[in-house]
Amino acid sequence: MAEHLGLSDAIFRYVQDGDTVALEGFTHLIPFAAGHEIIRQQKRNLTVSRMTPDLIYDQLIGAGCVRKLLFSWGGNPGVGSLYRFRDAVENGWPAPIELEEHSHAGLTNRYVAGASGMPFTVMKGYLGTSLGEIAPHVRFLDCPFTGEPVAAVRALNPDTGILHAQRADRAGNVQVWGISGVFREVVMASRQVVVTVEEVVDVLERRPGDFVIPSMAVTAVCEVPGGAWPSYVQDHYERDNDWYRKWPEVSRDRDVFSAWLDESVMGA
Amino acid sequence: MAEHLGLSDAIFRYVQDGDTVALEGFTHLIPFAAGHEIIRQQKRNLTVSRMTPDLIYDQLIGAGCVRKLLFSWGGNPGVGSLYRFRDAVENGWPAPIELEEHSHAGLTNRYVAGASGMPFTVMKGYLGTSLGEIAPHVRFLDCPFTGEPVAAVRALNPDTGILHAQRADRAGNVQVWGISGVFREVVMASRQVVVTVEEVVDVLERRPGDFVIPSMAVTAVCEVPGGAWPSYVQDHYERDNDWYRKWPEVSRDRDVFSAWLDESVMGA
Amino acid sequence: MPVWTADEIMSVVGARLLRDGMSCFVGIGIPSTVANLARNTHAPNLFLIYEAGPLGAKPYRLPLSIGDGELAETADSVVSVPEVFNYWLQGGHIDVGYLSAAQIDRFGNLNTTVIGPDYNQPKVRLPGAGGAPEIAAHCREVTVIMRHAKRAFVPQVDFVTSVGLGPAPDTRSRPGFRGAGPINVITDLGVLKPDPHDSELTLVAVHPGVEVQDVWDRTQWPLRVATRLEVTDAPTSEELAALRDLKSRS
Amino acid sequence: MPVWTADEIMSVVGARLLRDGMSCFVGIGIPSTVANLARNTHAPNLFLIYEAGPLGAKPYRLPLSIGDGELAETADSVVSVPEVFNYWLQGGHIDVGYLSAAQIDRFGNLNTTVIGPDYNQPKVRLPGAGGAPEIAAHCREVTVIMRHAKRAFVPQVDFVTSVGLGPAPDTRSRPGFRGAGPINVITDLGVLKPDPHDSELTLVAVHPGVEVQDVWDRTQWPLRVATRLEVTDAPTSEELAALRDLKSRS
Repeated sequence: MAEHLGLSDAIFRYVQDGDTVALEGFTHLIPFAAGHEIIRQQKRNLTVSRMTPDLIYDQLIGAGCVRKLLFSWGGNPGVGSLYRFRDAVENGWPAPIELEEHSHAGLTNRYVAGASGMPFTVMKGYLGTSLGEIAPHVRFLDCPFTGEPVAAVRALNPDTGILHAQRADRAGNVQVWGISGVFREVVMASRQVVVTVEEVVDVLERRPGDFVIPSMAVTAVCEVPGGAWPSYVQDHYERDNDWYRKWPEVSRDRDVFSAWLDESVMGA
Repeated sequence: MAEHLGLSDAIFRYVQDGDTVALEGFTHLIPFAAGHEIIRQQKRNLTVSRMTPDLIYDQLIGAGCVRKLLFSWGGNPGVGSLYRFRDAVENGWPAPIELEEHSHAGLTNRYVAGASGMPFTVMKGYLGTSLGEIAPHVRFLDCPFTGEPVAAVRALNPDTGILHAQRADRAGNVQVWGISGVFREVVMASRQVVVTVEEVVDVLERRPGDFVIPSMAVTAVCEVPGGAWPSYVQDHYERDNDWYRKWPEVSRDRDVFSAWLDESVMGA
Repeated sequence: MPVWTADEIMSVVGARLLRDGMSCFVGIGIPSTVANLARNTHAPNLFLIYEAGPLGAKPYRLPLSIGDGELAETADSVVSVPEVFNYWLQGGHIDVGYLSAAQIDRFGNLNTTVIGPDYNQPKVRLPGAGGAPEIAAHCREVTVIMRHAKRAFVPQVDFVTSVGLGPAPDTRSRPGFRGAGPINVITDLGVLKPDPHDSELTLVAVHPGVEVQDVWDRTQWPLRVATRLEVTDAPTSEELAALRDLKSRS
Repeated sequence: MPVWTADEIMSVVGARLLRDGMSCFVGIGIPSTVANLARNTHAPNLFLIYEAGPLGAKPYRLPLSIGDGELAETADSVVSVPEVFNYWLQGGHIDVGYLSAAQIDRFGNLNTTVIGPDYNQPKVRLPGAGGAPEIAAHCREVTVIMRHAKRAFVPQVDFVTSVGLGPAPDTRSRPGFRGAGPINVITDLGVLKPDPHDSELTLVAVHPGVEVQDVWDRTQWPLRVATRLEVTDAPTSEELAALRDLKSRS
């Protein structure tokens, strides 16, 4: 059963140095506020997983929280590069990071296997690619029925999955609608689940295209209005595309980035 | 893109003698009218797949349409036996049928693998059971990462998936809500998909808990109000529990069953 | 003094094992009665999952079938069958499952498939596995509820539909099942639990008025009896009233 | 006489390849422009799938990001990312996919991962794979759209992110990919297609005003030229108007 907590309490309790954490949300519902709280609490040596690192992991990497990054597409969508990510990979600043790189389908299926309580699952992918040679949690098998080669991808079970949603009720049931990405899979695969929400309500009025995650599968719910900005929350606020377009200006230079971080995250 | 067809045309075109067909619907939305049309058109040597054969396959078996049955729970829920199924298995009447028997999870995952375009998928099951010894499309593998044993179940890709839903629009998009079982998986796994619906409407008003199957994934839509009776259609009609309770009376005896079939299905 | 039927004593004793807030995978028949009795009495926050997809169902009437409309309409959420089996059950989110069977053996293996030695020429063709093998494998614990009939309590089941606790010591660890298996067997005569040393089912309690000899008479193997055999607390009039109220609605 | 930019000629030529009723897996940038241009002109029933989950999206404005709200709001249905990749794409339901890359080689292999010979010490770190490897593997056919820059058209890519058509004849059949792979490469100079005999990319058309030498100058291998080299039809004023209208909204 989910407990209602303040964001700083939830991050303090459920993210420890060295943990594997997944802050997911596919363009929609990216848990920026929770990411900033991780930065403020100066968590270190995290293994962080996200299909699209996006600005949130660019910030975590630049702030020195990350030891290892699992990802499948590391750009600023429609804009260009993630400069803090590139600076860490290309120049080891502020510290070298280890990469575990997948295709979207591959990382998705690592979550699917984790959610399914299986040690692995199978897919048609990685075969013939250079990714198949470098990805550490991919092996190749032959189908026991047809002999066809398939890729086995290892289950990923984060210590803590961190997500943002539209609403929760007092009992901790969580309601989501719109693009949901791997929301369900991260909830089911993670040992602990922290969900920030736009609002806590008495009754979750169901609506088209929504789903509800029962409280039973959630560890902590934190009411954080605006917690996904500058990404968006359907029926609450739009994606701040201007801020995404402006991010290169903030992040390209180490000093400019560090000043922004001090002022806008650490000082917030 | 789905074509709107009459039920008899759809069954005539998309079910051939010897085909593998899946008429699914988990208690809810069982496509009885389509099953009766298969009986009227005297299709033969079908391989039929359903998690719960229910009355619909009891009828198809008793009518002599079935050569092989894939299933995972063959009872009359809350009532008792399926007598036509038992008579075929125990006494070969009206003809012997071959069984391929699974657990719910196993047959579900055969559909999941089929929907995923994979030759198989993996699960924790069958291990240690007698089912694992008799099921022909189950093999055991060791996880390439941990060495744990897992079961591989082979993909099932029916020639035709047949389903019932609440609504479709003129373009053939199909809307479903309530208990959906393996609806999506059968749609995605089948070479051809026939959906009977309660009503065809101009616009699918979305509603809580629903999903829409795009027309692109459907072959034929048939407007058949009441087409799931005596099972139920949420927000249209209730399950006819009295008829389920009465079914043993109709089906226990071969002659009584045959008379019922002639009058209520063949003569309808 | 209250009197009760076989189904009533099984339901009441079964319901007492459920603690509030547990997640419970519910089959039709007595399991559904047991879970809803507990929910209507001491465990109002019991989280019921039916295999058809309803999560957090709160039926007012007992359903006839596993997919009845009321289950979906009262649920917190309705998910697909693959999600139920792969994510919720295999994923390890369920505390307790209830099972019944046509045969149970001395190690809690269950048969719901065929009676007779030859699968292809069965004496009786039963409904089959359904969700039982995965409930037996993946729930943190399993309670078996069935009438104590002599033809049902056999030394070794004809067909292992759902895996119990033995005879081999690695019966559950070899396939990597995460659940503890059938740690309670409730019948209309008493309660059996596995011996901690070798997992053989042992009679640990009889219901009021039942003698050990009655249990032996209806068990095909020499059933062990616990040194300190308990007597089940009789169903209270509150328990029976709640149960009969629930049944009368259905 | 109309004039056009590099992106405009690529978008127009790309859109012409789409037939009404096709299902199209759409990435951000030019692929999204191409698909929506076709939808706004000759292919109103084009079925667009974005990797974030929208099925049948009908955006009025071009999205900046793959998961923009308008995609979900205008879609027939929004599904999870596992469903997109496992059921829709790997399941074989998509007719055509559009890809771009930082490098392409003579057999249509694509690199969007790293520039330089050492993965661990890259000269340039690119965004990575995203949905590209599965689009390349599973769509019935793939169209690559990218600017014809010399640094991009290389004999052999530094890193195979997405599998093309060779050099080995079993490059696609050995892994069992069901799609035909990159059968069209559209650049701002012309159109390349694989040679039917050995799958090497061959220049089959140049855009109006482009000479073969211009293409050779920007290709790092000795590019084959088809015996009957075509000249692309110039973008019509209707095509350019539709394209500019679409861009002006976004």
